[in-house]
Amino acid sequence: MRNSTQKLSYLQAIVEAQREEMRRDERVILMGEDIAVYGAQSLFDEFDHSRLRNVPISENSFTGVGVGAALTGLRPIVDLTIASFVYLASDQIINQAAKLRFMTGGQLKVPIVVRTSTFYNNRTAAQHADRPYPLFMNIPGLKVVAPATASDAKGLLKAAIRDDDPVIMFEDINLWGKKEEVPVDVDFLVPIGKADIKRAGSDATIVSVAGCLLPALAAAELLAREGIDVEVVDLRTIAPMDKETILASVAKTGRLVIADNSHKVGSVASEIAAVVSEEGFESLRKPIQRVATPSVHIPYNQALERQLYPTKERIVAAVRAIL
Amino acid sequence: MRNSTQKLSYLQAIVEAQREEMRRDERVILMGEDIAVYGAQSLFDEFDHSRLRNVPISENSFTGVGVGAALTGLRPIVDLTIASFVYLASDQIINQAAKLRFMTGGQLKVPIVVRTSTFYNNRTAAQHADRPYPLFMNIPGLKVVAPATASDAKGLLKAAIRDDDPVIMFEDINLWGKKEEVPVDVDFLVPIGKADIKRAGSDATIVSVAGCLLPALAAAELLAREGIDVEVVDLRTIAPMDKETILASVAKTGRLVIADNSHKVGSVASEIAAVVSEEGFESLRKPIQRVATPSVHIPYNQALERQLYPTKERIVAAVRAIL
Amino acid sequence: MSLDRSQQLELYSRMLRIRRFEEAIVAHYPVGHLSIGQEGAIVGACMALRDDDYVTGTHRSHGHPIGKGAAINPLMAEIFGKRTGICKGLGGSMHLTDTSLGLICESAIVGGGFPLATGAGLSIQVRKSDQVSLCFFGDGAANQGTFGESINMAAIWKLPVIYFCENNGYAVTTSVAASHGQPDIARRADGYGIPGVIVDGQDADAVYEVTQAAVDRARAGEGPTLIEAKTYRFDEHSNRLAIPIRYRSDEEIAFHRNERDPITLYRARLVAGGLAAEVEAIEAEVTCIMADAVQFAKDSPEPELSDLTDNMFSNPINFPVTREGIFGDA
Amino acid sequence: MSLDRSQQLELYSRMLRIRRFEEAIVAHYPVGHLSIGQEGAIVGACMALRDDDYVTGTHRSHGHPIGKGAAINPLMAEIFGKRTGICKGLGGSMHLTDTSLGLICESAIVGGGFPLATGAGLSIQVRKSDQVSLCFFGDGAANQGTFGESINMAAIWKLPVIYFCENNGYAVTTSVAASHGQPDIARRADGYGIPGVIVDGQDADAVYEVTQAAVDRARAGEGPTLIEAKTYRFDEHSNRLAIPIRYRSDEEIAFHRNERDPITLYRARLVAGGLAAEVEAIEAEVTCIMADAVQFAKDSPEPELSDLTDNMFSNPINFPVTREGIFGDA
Ligand SMILES: Cc1ncc(C[n+]2csc(CCOP(=O)(O)OP(=O)(O)O)c2C)c(N)n1
Ligand SMILES: Cc1ncc(C[n+]2csc(CCOP(=O)(O)OP(=O)(O)O)c2C)c(N)n1
Ligand SMILES: [Mg+2]
Ligand SMILES: [Mg+2]
Repeated sequence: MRNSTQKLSYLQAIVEAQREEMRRDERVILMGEDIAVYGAQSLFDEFDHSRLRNVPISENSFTGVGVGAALTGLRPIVDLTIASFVYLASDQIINQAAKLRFMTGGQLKVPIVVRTSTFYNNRTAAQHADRPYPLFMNIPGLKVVAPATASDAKGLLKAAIRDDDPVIMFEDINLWGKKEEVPVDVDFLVPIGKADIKRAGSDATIVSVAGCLLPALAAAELLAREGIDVEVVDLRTIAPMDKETILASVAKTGRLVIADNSHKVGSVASEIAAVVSEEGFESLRKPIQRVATPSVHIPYNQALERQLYPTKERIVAAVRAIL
Repeated sequence: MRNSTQKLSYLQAIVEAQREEMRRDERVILMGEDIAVYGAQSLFDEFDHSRLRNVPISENSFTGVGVGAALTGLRPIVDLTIASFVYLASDQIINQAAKLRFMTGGQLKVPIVVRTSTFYNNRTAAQHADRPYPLFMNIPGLKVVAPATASDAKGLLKAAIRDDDPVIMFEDINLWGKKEEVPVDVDFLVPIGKADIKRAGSDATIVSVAGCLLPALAAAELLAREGIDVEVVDLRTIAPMDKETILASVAKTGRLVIADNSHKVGSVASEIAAVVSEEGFESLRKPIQRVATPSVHIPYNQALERQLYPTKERIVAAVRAIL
Repeated sequence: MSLDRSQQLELYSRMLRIRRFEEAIVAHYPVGHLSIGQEGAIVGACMALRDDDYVTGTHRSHGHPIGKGAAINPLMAEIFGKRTGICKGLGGSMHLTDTSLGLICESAIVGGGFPLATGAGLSIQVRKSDQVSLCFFGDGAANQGTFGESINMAAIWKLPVIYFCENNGYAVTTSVAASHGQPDIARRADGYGIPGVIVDGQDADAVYEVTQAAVDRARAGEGPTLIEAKTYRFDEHSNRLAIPIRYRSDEEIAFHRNERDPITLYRARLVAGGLAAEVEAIEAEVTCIMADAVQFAKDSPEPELSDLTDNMFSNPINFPVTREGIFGDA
Repeated sequence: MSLDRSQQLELYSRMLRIRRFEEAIVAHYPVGHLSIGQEGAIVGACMALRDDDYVTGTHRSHGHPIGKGAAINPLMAEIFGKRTGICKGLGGSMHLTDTSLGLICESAIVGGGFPLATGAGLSIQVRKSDQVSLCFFGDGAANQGTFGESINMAAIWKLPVIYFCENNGYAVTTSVAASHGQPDIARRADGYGIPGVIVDGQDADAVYEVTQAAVDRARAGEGPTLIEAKTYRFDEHSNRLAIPIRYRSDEEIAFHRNERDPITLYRARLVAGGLAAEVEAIEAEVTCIMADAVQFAKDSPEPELSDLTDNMFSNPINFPVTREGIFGDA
């Protein structure tokens, strides 16, 4: 049992994480709009419906309701469904969830998890396709995770639910259907704050942020065929960032490409570049390369949209440019 | 008249900018909570009160009302007063103001100015003291300015009011009372998107973001006494950023310190560091140094608060570290 | 204050255009949220508006421009993501916005239209124009904070705004009963000191009449009105979202489709009024319009990368961000 | 459902503690927003609560913990920014939050408390506890979108929440008349299907009675109530904000100070009821408490930089961000 696995999609892994934690701890509740539509329908068969709340379309308030519940003995998971809606709730996330422990001199803890999915590459146009995780790394007091595999999604979500601080999890809708073997151990956790070397290598480092892992690994495969040995570091946690792992990789390779689906200016890639240009400068042999989404909004037209996010081709080109 | 000046405080310069543009163009209106309290009382004597709107405490909606008015023939200035309230309105700013032109295939323009003041160093504690300008640089379609002098405040605000795109202006409450000679020419504009070399130098570059100009200049003065000749580049516009001026300065000095009042992780300083590590890497002789606010919330206690923002001492130390 | 016969025929034509437009989408390019079943509410309201009156809409965006009388070809091309689309293929199914008819935003952010419509009302008042602004929104949207915030602002300033709820009983899978403290959205109006009116949304003439009264009130400077049209969505929430649960009964759907179709009901009224020939002519015409539109959309070119940068700013500065073009990778 | 004599004396004592606490602030450390004039509303409401009931408050935060019965020394030390403060000097004047008495947030973000109080109500319901949650808010806050959003959620789920408006007639310089479609906040309750009650906030007993009825209703599982206490702020909006305009008349202020002071009115009632000696004893005691508290605050140590990092996370990870400590500069 301990070491066995089960084939699950990314979304199923998320649902299983919720199921296991709801079984384990009756303080865990799930709130969101039409939660059955977003994968939770099977939970209704098992749990008291008082712990499964379909909420009205009131993002700032239902997120704040989650915060209030977290302050008073529950451990809510608030599903904000689509990440472009997170701005509506950002006041309660930033001004309340992130600050309340500090402002009360440590009297309170805020064990809330806010889930939200980046709905890009899906023909939903500019008001649905944002990838706004960079905004939250600037906010002290928040933990921000963005898994790129089903196992990481399960393990990070479980760790987030057990964590006593507010955690935002950015999911990637393009990965929802992707299946892999996922550990079944109910205590399988992925530590928040640890990046993961998904492929070891010595010639260059690619740090992939959130859903960029797949094109990053594909780029590494392509380059490997030419004998170029690339290390792929999956960031997994955006804040607090695992600088050690990134700096250690760059110390080894001297070359850094960062792949990030968010808009380039003010991206997570920018923060990583800043950290390395400050603390890893001496190891850098070539300019850092950010491969990100250009600073335009997301169009409805699918052919255009598809070109905007980092592809394996663009990542390969960026690595080549600094070899 | 053309070249004459008048002694004005930073806040007075803002009020004069509004007055001049309201005189010049009757489509300009001013909206905000208790606007008289925030400097606009003298405008009530001169203008039709229909153009001066005290609004209810409804940040997301009154900002959106400004957007709706901008779409239909007015040029609203929306005063969001304290920058920590900007999260409440960020949905209308990000999902509507920034996106509507693009989403309608260019049918609409959105000539709105959102003003807001960073209320830090003022004993107002964590829920009032944010400096959230970094969040908005990640949003395509927005222009973001942050003047550090009365003249720049006047000229940038006037340019913003005349600009057909949405502009957010971050003011600095700590500068509100600071007086200087300000041009009186009603067509005095400071171009959006141009950084300003406030002090030329050749040994190192300090890029100052928003209110960090004063400690940056003070640091340069201190270093000058030791014969160290520092260039101080005042960023002025956060987005779209004037990369040319920054890269040219670093090409000359080879050394870069960035001073930014925002929290360090995901700061404007991070973006500047990323740009230089990517496009100016070959000129860099030493690691980039970010001097910013650490990733803790702002405490009420004044002695503690004061230590958190970049000081001339910390900037001097950062420059020294890379000489 | 009733519609004359030619206006009634126009009303019928626009309802039918919405229906056939969406049937064409389902057949040729199945994206988006359909307004089928809600045509009476939409067009009844729009008939009370002038061309220069403003409208904001929702993710369920097809009906509003058609109801306002927009040309069909650019709307169809937009659905297909083409460069000849009303939004150049950048906006798409949730955002069919034809500004030449006063449409200023179809907001796919639920509740996002309240402030925009209110701002248009403010603009009208400051410019001393006699336009009005109408805000379409759903029952679900009424629970967004912008609802009360915006209506209150319109109330205190007596803005010429009509808040028009297409209450189709559900927000995705969530019923009004499960998400509203009490089921009548219009009853919230009193809390802001403005009139609230409930109307049968399947009776387009009735919708027209209450809307016209609200428009008259607004143009007279007497302020906003909240109208709630009780209507029904015949199809699923969206063509593209799989719904794993049953949240309304087959009987309920069948009842509305069979007994409460606003187009069937209106057609019967027109025919009873002796307009059978005119009705048939309209039906033939609408069929042609849609066939043409689908062909136009299919034949139209795709937008290009440069359209992205070209439509970002009215006044581009330091943009595109890189000399190399849009991406700026190495 | 009236208070007995000892409870009335406690009510009087708490009102007086608020008044004297704020007078001490003005004398010794003039920061913040004063509740002077509003004590009847605050304490009247709190008397209906148990120690384990939850309360959220506002930027005008001093009255709520004192009304709930909190120890004065840590509150005074917090005003002085000291480490012995209830929030270790990190929260300050707008955030006097004593969680040992169920206070969970004094939100200086206007309207920020609505969801938090509602969330506490949800928590009570899920945990099957018999606590209640009371949300203090101002007339200005009622225009924040969270007002309707949160009340609606409490209504549909029948949460044990009391939304208690301290309507002091103004939000900074903006009158209720200038900012509300109609002036009675309680009248908005009907839109969410819940009871709305207006009470004279200067009559502490009356406030107690309506609040107790709402608390009973909440504990019985019958859901939320909206209470509006009409009250008045005697002093300026904030000790620290210069107000360059006159927005209320001297006569109006004088009338409330002279005729409508909740403490004067309550004292007269107690004295008329034969409690003069008890009242005087309380007055003497409260004077001592405040003198002690000011001394305690003055004598207390300042917080240190390490208090900042120590209070950020329950479970710090990779934190502080730099090995060198908090700043991480070179
Ligand atoms: C702010 C926001 N939250 C959630 C959604 C997801 N969503 C899209 S449509 C919808 C239901 C809207 O219901 P209603 O307002 O009644 O309109 P209807 O779909 O019934 O026309 C939801 C929840 C969204 N688009 N925007
Ligand atoms: C979200 C937000 N907007 C604006 C402010 C600035 N502000 C502080 S108190 C206040 C007035 C609040 O009025 P009311 O709710 O009536 O409370 P009162 O001050 O009268 O007690 C305002 C506008 C704020 N703190 N938060
Ligand atoms: Mg609906
Ligand atoms: Mg008030």
